[in-house]
Amino acid sequence: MSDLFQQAANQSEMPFALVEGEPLTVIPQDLYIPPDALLVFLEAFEGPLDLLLYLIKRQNLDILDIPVAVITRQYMEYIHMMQELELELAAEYLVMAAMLAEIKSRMLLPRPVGEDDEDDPRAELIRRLQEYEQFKQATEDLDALPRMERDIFPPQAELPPLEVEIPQPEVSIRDLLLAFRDVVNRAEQFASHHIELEPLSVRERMSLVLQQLKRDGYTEFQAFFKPEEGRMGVVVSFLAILELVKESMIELMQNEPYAPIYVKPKAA
Amino acid sequence: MDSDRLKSLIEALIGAADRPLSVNQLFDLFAGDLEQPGKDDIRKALQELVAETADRGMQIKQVASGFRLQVNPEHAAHVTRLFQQKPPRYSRALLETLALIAYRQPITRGEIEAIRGVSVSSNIIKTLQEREWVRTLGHKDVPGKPSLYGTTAQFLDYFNLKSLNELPTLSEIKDLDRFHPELAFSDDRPPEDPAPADDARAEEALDAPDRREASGQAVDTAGEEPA
Amino acid sequence: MDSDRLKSLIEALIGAADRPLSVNQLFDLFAGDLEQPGKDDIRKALQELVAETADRGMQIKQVASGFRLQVNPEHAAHVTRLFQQKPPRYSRALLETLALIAYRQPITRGEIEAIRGVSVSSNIIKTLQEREWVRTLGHKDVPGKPSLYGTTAQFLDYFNLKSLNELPTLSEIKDLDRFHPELAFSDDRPPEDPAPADDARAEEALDAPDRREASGQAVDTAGEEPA
Repeated sequence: MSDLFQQAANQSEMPFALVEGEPLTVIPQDLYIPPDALLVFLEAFEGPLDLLLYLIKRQNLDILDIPVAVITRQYMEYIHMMQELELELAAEYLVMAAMLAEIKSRMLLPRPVGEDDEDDPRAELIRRLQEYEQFKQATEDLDALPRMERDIFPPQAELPPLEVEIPQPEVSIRDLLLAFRDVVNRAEQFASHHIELEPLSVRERMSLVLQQLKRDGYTEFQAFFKPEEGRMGVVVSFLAILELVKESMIELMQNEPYAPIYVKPKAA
Repeated sequence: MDSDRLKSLIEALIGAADRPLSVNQLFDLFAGDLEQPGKDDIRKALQELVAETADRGMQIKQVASGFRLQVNPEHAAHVTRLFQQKPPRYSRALLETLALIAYRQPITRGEIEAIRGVSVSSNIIKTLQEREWVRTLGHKDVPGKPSLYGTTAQFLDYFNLKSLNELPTLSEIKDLDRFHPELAFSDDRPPEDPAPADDARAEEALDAPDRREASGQAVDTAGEEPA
Repeated sequence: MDSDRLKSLIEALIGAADRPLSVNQLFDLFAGDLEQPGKDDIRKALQELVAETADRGMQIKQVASGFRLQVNPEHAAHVTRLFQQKPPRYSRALLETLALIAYRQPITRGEIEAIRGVSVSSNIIKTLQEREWVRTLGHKDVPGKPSLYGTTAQFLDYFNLKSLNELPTLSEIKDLDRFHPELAFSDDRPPEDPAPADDARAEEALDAPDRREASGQAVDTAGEEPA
């Protein structure tokens, strides 16, 4: 009886090959398969689920009705083959082997009456196989879509002569101020470079004084003070000139006491 | 501006651009014109161009990020004769990962691995991100805060799609309990044998020839059941 | 092969090729086809394509070495706009240099380098001078007679300032940044800023009154300080 069942099971498998008209469903023991070829074959699987799906499909079986014992036996044969070939076996394959063994043993236990189907020990495996099969199909569909570089190409069109101008960069005052803050913060890290900041009106006036000297050359001291600017303006001008003298940017000249004072750029 | 001239101008702009152009981008390109077309004029012209060029060798096609001029993919076999270089090939692992991200986004790497049953190499995720097909959408609020991945407009552009809706539909997943488990179950087990059977016996029972018939019935029943 | 399909194929080949294709080259590309078109078929198809596409945005055009796809030159003015580049960005080094010249003028390059701790490239100074934001005020009477740099009226105009006095002091910069990290100074942007009116800007606009107050205060404070 046992032989009979075995035979029937074998017949349900798809044959590997036809030899002299006879379907061959079991690899002959003495058949030599070059290890390289087997390697390619085994590496074609994306993982244990992929291998299981292959084993199921090969026998035209429905995922929903997996004969766990058969599949487990075949699965283990592949695992042994991989181990014998000393292939680096991903841990996931062994985890699946353990899962199959567990399902098989649970299938053998008697079940209390009235138990609902969620307790089918195969349920989780079936769910995973179906889900994987679904995405295996989705991958094939995705691969079949027309895609750039393989099916779709951009035009290689000749352009008419174009005159393109590059605009100037835009700067916001915020960027400018933050840059200033950062550079000062950085400089303050070094004790030797403590930066003293004069009021900006004085620095600005220093520039204006230099500008005026650059334009007019030798200039009378009085010319830098404008009464209409008020006391504040006069103070700012005075501070600016003192600072410029201190920094050796200008020179003050007076021929004799009480004579007019002149200002001239120092490096000129 | 008459509609033929607008169509000609739009075709020139799309043909000269090195990226798909959206209606808004096209609209902006006409800014300052004396006869500036409205967005509706542009949309109408685009619709006509897409329809008119559908069978041409160079077609205007709408993809996710706008409209582009492309060589009609039907002619790919002839067109590839022009090129020496083979198109890049992508591994099945990469495509499976991409498919999972496309259909299941937002999805974590762990979730992808759970479905594929194998680990996903960092290289695959990196390649997908470098191609700008996949990006991180955020982080899942579970321990480790894993990245949540999703696809980009460039992914859709690459696969000639306007939106994710245009992806091929997923095959259906059949419900286990609709298949009347008792039937399939009972003959997976040695019938009327409550004693623990040894391995050999169990295998025999599983391979029993009448099992196929039994499950055939089960399927039939399931087919009627939802009614 | 019917003539419409041949025309479509030829258009695809010409559109995909990165060089003009001659009749002979096209003929060779059909080699091995079941319905291989003759050279006369190809010539006729080309003639029709050239005629049909003459007014289109993308036209098939005969040039010395064969036939090519080209953007209709009549549309050059519009196509130019596609390549109108976004303004480039200035480097951090340039902004720091400009800020130091604004706050510490008249200042030499050596002094800028001493504060920044790194050398200042001649390009930066040149760019700032070409932009007419910075000019030479004179030369410092130290060995080497280095140039003294200061800002210009154009600099003030660009940043919408009446005088340097309107620039906030350093402590104000730090404070404003602390209290309004997002908003500080953003409405001091040059008014001619042609940035697109996107959502972010719309939000900024809503926040404008607050911001104006904040920077108004800053200016007032700055105005009082020299006293």
